[in-house]
Amino acid sequence: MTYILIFISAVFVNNIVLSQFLGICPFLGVSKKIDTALGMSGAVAFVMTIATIFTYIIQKTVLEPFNIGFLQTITFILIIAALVQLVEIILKKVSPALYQALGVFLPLITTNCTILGVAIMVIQKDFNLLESVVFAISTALGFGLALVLFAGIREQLSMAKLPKGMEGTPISLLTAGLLAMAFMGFAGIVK
Amino acid sequence: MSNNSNLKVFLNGFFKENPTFVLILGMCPTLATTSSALNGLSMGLATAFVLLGSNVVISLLKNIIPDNVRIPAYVVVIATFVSVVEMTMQAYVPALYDSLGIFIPLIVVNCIVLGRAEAFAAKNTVFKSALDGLGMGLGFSMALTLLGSIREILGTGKIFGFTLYPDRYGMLIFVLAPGAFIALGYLIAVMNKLKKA
Amino acid sequence: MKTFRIGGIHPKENKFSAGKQIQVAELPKQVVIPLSHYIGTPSEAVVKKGDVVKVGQLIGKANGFISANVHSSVSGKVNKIDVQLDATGYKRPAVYIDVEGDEWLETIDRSTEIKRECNLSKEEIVRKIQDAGIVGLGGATFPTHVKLSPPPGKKANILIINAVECESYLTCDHQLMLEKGEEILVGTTILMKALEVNRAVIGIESNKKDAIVHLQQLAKNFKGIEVEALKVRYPQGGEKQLIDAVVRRQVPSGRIPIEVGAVVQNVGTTYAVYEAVQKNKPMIERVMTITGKTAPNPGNYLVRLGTYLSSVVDQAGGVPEGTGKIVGGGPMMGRSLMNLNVPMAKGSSGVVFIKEEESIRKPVKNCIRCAKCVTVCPMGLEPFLLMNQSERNMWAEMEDNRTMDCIECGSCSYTCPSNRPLLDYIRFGKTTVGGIIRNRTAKK
Amino acid sequence: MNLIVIALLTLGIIGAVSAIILYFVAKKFHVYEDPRIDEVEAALPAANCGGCGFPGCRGFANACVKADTLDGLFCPVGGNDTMQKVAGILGKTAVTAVPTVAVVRCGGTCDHRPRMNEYDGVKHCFIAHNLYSGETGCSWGCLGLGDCEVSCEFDAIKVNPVTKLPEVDEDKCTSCGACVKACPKLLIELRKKGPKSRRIYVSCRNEDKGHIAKKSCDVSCISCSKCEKVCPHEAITITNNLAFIHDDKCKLCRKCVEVCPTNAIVELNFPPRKVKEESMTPKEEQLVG
Amino acid sequence: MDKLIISPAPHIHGGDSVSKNMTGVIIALVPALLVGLYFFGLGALVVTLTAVASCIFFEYLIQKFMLKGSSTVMDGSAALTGLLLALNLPSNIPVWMVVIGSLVAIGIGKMSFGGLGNNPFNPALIGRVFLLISFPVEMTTWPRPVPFSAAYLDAETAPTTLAMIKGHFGEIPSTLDLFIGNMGGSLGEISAVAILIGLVYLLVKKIITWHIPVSILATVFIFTGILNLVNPELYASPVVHLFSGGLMLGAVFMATDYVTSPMNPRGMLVYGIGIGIITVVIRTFGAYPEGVSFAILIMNAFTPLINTYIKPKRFGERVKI
Amino acid sequence: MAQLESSFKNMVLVLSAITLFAAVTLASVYTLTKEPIAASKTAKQQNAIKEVLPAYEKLGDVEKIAIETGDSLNVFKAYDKNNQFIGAAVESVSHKGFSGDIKIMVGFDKDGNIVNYSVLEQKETPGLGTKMVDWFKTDKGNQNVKGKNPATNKLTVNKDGGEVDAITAATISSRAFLDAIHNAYNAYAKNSDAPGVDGESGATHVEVASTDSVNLNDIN
Ligand SMILES: Cc1cc2nc3c(=O)[nH]c(=O)nc-3n(C[C@H](O)[C@H](O)[C@H](O)COP(=O)(O)O)c2cc1C
Ligand SMILES: Cc1cc2nc3c(=O)[nH]c(=O)nc-3n(C[C@H](O)[C@H](O)[C@H](O)COP(=O)(O)O)c2cc1C
Ligand SMILES: Cc1cc2nc3c(=O)[nH]c(=O)nc-3n(C[C@H](O)[C@H](O)[C@H](O)COP(=O)(O)O)c2cc1C
Ligand SMILES: Cc1cc2nc3c(=O)[nH]c(=O)nc-3n(C[C@H](O)[C@H](O)[C@H](O)CO)c2cc1C
Ligand code: SF4
Ligand code: SF4
Ligand code: SF4
Ligand code: SF4
Ligand code: FES
Repeated sequence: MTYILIFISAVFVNNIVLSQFLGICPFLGVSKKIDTALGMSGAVAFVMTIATIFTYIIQKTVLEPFNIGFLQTITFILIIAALVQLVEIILKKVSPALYQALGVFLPLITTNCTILGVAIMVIQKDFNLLESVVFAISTALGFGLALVLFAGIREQLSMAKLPKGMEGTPISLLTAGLLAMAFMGFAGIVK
Repeated sequence: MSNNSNLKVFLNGFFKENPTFVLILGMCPTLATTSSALNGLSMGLATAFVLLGSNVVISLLKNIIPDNVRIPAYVVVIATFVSVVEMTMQAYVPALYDSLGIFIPLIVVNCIVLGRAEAFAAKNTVFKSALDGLGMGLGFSMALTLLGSIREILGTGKIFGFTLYPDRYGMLIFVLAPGAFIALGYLIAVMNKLKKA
Repeated sequence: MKTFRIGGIHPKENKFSAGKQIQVAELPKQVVIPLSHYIGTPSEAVVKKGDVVKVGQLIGKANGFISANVHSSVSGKVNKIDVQLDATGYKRPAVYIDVEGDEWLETIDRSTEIKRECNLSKEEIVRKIQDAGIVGLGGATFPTHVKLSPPPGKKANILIINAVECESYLTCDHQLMLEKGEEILVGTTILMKALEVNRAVIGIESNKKDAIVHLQQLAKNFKGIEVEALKVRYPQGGEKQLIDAVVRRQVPSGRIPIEVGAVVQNVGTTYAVYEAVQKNKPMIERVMTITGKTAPNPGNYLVRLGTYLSSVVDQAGGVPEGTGKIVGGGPMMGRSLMNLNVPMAKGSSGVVFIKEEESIRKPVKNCIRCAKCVTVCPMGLEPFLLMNQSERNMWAEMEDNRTMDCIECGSCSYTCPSNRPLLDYIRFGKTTVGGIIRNRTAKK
Repeated sequence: MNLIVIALLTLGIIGAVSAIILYFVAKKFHVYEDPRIDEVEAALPAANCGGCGFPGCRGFANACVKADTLDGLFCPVGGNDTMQKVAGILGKTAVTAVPTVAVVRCGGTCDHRPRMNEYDGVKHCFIAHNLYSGETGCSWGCLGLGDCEVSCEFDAIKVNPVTKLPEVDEDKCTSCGACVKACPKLLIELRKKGPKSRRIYVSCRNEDKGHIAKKSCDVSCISCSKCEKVCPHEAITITNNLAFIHDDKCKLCRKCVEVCPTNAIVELNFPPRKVKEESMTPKEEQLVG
Repeated sequence: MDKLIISPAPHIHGGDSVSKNMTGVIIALVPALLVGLYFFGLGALVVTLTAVASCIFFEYLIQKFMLKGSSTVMDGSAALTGLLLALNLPSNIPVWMVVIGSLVAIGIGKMSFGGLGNNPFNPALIGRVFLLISFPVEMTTWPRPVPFSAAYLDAETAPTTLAMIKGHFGEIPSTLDLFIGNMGGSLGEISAVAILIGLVYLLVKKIITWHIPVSILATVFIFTGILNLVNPELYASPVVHLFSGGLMLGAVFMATDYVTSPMNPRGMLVYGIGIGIITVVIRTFGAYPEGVSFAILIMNAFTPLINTYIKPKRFGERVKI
Repeated sequence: MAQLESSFKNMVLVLSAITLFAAVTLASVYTLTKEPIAASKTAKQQNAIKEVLPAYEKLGDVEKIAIETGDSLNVFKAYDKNNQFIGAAVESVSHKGFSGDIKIMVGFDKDGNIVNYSVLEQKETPGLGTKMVDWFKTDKGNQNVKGKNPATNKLTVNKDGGEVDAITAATISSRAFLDAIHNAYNAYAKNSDAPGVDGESGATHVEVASTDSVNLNDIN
């Protein structure tokens, strides 16, 4: 049950983009087409899950026992950066097809605050490892959901003639705002 | 270098390359921490501090850092400054620290910081980098304060806590997530218009 | 009552010339007989300037598989072989003949007596049809003998006679059925024989009650021919729709009717087949409707090929005042004519005068995404999307969205509350995508 | 102090471990990509117009790097300068191309070509062209609905609302050829820009016989062959009732312009001539002035 | 006419127009509006007039000064948005809030995206949800229905049926009252029968097809039916769910908005089922007693995806060769 | 000075140097801020205790009292100079908030009347649920809970038949707040020093824990 609640909460109620305000840059940047949005979501899900596992283990085995919680930020970001690079290098060689699909997004992910954000959040929320993994995957799904919905809307908007000045970022933000407003309807389903 | 060009470097961050309105970077803290003018300002200043510090240190070190380890080195420097800010705030302004929450550690991944390190500090003198960091940081703070003020006024009828009109006329949504997006969207639209005019 | 299962509209029928006796148009002074057809390669002229020809004499020989013979519709002297501007303003090869008298080839049986018996073999029938230069009169002018020779491995099991005439205004097929009912049924039997099928269905929309009753009466004497009354719905005359309506089979995307075992022929074509096989008469004349809300004298006329439309129109009372547009064919699918100085061709089924105020398109507005175009599209396409993609040159996407399936029926443009020129853009896309596909297959 | 040591160790170990792993993984999984592609791409104008025949500038860069010589590879937008740069990067020699510019071969303004019908469909040359020959009697001439204008990425070709004919802005035209492909009437041609931008061409594509052509448009080529005869350089040929001036042979002597009875031959950017001034057509005046 | 007109086929047009559709919907809304006026009197009148007038006014203003295109004020869509917004508000809401709601609906919800036909979300619902989130108090106190009442701001308030279900208090009105509309609620949502009359009109006039309303209502009925079977104490009966709150109004008039709903029957069914499920989830598990508005907005967001991935039934699809 | 070459030695050296610098900085800042951070954390608690109790001389041991919800609450008992029990502050929690837990500090006098409360932690909607910070101390309508006794007053929202006005419409937060008050009272009623108070189910499991890290009496 807890896992289901974590899932619902992360995907709908406390959607990482629409209510937690994390990962806005890729949300605005990589959402012009549904296909790219799917690719980005996949890449994020992949990296987020792995990164959460690694950082969780480091936190529990190193930072906490040695009482050096103040190194959290710096160690986490190092691990994430190294991990992203690792994934990129390996993917390029092992599965060029997947690299073609995800490759362009990987460098973007290092500076995507969702990864670090989730890594820190699972510690703050006192999750155990399994809960953390479920949380990471659900969060990535929530990110993907928001991104793909948004990309659909933007693809449709690309057929429309927008007012001057609204094109680009403003209309994206506005749409995101209305999407966030719609998602507020889920409030209270999971506390 | 003339003073004029130093001034230009400083002002760049305010207008021509404002990180929020023009470069559209660091959107997450921009949206998340601007539920009031004060929060926006504090977040802006915290980021500005990190920017200033990392710009200075990186431009100091730029010649001794080999190219291949550039990014990791920068990240370590930035993360250090972020942690310093984090602990300091926790110690001396705990209330503020609570309300900015997770976004303080996330300054690390704010694209502006690394972006300026790469694009400016790695190529310029310490003094100029300091100016750039300060300009960018203050530009960012300005944007955040502006957005925070708008949201606070529309949402609660207050600005920096001073009541402008009774808060039952305030539109709560502006304090919440959707309002953040909507307000920033229109703010950027207006900025675009002003820039063209 | 049966009808097709996807989409469709019901425009106002406006059949002003319904029930008007077919009048024989006057012989013109000169005819210009086009050598080209809507589909396929132009025929090759086999006469030259100065030659004297009789009615029914071969003047153009089929050139290639999808092409048809052309015969002189008058007797007289060949004036020249030259180009002629057709209804679109482009030049097509044509034979100009100055009319002298009305002398027919002796082989043609001109009696009105109905000849029911036909003892020819399948091959002989098809040969006769081919020699007579018969093409489909339903609009596409596709050579009929080609349709009667299914590709190897394919076999028809039903013949459907297209007597739907779903276009508003037009009545030529209707009137033909009333006046030549029995001949049409004989023609049907001949076609059945040619196709070796034992079932034929004549599909008629229920707004032609008299024709349905008349043919049903006559059909009792013919084996295997049924008359099916269909709900009035445009574009029921489209052959894919008609097959769906009559036998509930849907021709898949990119295929032709024979692949579901059906062959569709227009009633006019059937009558022409009768005349060709039983009376040795090649295709030299056809019935056409002259009509319009303001037309002084709406009616159906039997016209020789190559007659200038202006001369037929003059016999029907001339171009009415306040005409903004003249349409050759029905108002949904026909072409607007640049002027009336064009010769009548095998596919000309009518001339419709449109009033000035109805001929100007209303201003185009934003698409309100009402999906009415999707609802009415008989092919299950998304016209609004195809138009958007065509406007933005998104050819690959258009192909994925099956733009090539569009039968250009115009239901979408007709329906759109925002007056969007959907079909204009879809046609543009079809042409371009068609070119891309052709290039691709050519490369392979 | 103790704290510092632990901190140092932690960071150090994490750093070292990730560095070592990365180092070896990078070694093992190395994939080579020619860095010159990026360099060449950076040197290109990034118009992504496809004028070079490749999908986008990167496609062209890729082709340049892969090709043995730069023969046949040319970026019309960047022109010779860009190609020199590319050649420099790759250590190859670039072929210089003669600069060309788009010309519209139709002179049938509203005055010269009476309209006979009114078109009420989508304002789109291709759509109109598929439907019928045009509003005027000339089925070869410009439809004036501006497909060329839309196709031009550089804002270089515009339909003049008065004459309803497109006009090319020579300074903006990069000779990318997009408009050539766009025009369903095949009216646009990329011609040698010529010395001082001087050009002479037959501004007509009507292949009808002379009398028919003349009927539909005053300034049509009626294939009288006067120009062909007068040309001392054999630069003019007549095929299908239409004269054509070959820009590789034309020496810009302007003799043909003088003899053309319908003023179908247009000269551009020449100093005004005194003798024939009065008989100039409005279009010429506009172009010369 | 001296020159014949040339244009591509077809040469005739069915005569349907944007304004015909919009006025059609407005006419279909008249019964619901009349019931609202009957039960809520003056308040309903003030709110409706304000909303309609300010929507038209804002559309005109924005069109004229910011968009500069041909005016679309007269096509009736702005008036319809205003009317629907009003029907979704409590009749005792202050006028200035109605004006803000209209500004949001037209300004943010519609014109910022380029006007009629381009908005991804239903403008009237954007206006309503904006108000709901901004002014939860005013938006969730409804006046008690009193025939021919003249009270406006100081009307006696009554809880809605859904609030009763959620809070487990009060006596749920009889099915007849629910059907006729004798209960608390927004001014246009109370009477199921009036809305159903509107639905019949829309269907007869072919302004909408049955797919969306029927799929929504059926889904809600089935879903709440199952819940009710599982635990009748905790979950109200499906009939009550069907007739209470904004479900009817939403399913018939708001979910069917052309611009923001899928464009083929299969897509419409998916969309309708989605709305039904989300509505019930929010109603039974969420913080809000009513979920139709949110459900429609959320499915509006799914509409482009539905349109991309769910295609109409193509001709020839079922035959395989 | 030219940039250092990317040799393996340089890379390792520079990175190590930077890491050293980072570690030193962080560790020193940590040492410097450690105390203020801890102090600010307890200061919050101490201030809250002080705010919600009448003037007292010293605090007794902290009792951790388990209540029916499964939480165990901290009860801070206060004494006057005569070592007389004058009341207790309870750190209470409710899990029924609109978004997340609500933590409050409630002070009771020796008779079980609410002296005051202070909201320690809440994530309710700004402008709505957050109003609870002051709402239930404000003299307006029936919203003030100060001076009321949960044993004698019906401290639920009036929508649920109680006597407290909810933060208008936002009943979720109000209910949660009152829930926290009840929890606090239950814990208070079970505290060892609560004379004359009939705890609802009688004192059950009482566990006395001594405060180890900070001396609570310091606040005076
Ligand atoms: C939209 C559309 C409508 C048509 N309507 C008719 C019609 O009413 N009557 C008819 O005979 N053919 C009509 N046709 C032509 C038929 O599709 C088909 O070509 C014809 O029935 C074949 O017979 P034919 O070869 O004898 O002409 C229509 C075609 C289309 C695409
Ligand atoms: C390219 C092409 C090839 C065709 N090939 C055949 C064929 O092999 N056999 C046949 O019976 N009909 C063939 N048809 C005829 C069509 O099925 C159809 O009858 C004709 O296009 C007229 O129909 P319409 O008026 O509905 O367009 C062909 C049509 C086209 C356009
Ligand atoms: C954006 C938003 C935030 C809300 N936050 C709170 C909150 O913090 N506390 C609360 O009690 N209710 C909150 N609500 C709930 C409503 O104000 C309202 O109380 C609820 O819809 C039902 O009211 P009821 O409790 O009277 O049934 C919120 C509603 C919205 C729209
Ligand atoms: C059947 C139908 C339903 C409509 N429903 C709404 C609606 O719920 N809200 C609204 O603002 N406009 C509605 N409109 C009007 C119009 O479509 C709407 O304003 C557009 O979304 C604006 O672009 C509706 C129109 C029709 C034809
Ligand atoms: S013209 Fe084509 S797209 Fe339009 S309704 Fe007919 S078949 Fe469908
Ligand atoms: S009918 Fe017209 S308005 Fe409706 S969806 Fe199709 S194109 Fe759009
Ligand atoms: S005028 Fe034609 S050739 Fe010249 S730049 Fe424009 S599109 Fe290219
Ligand atoms: S030159 Fe060609 S493309 Fe340009 S307007 Fe004329 S016809 Fe159209
Ligand atoms: S700041 Fe969060 S993704 Fe860029």
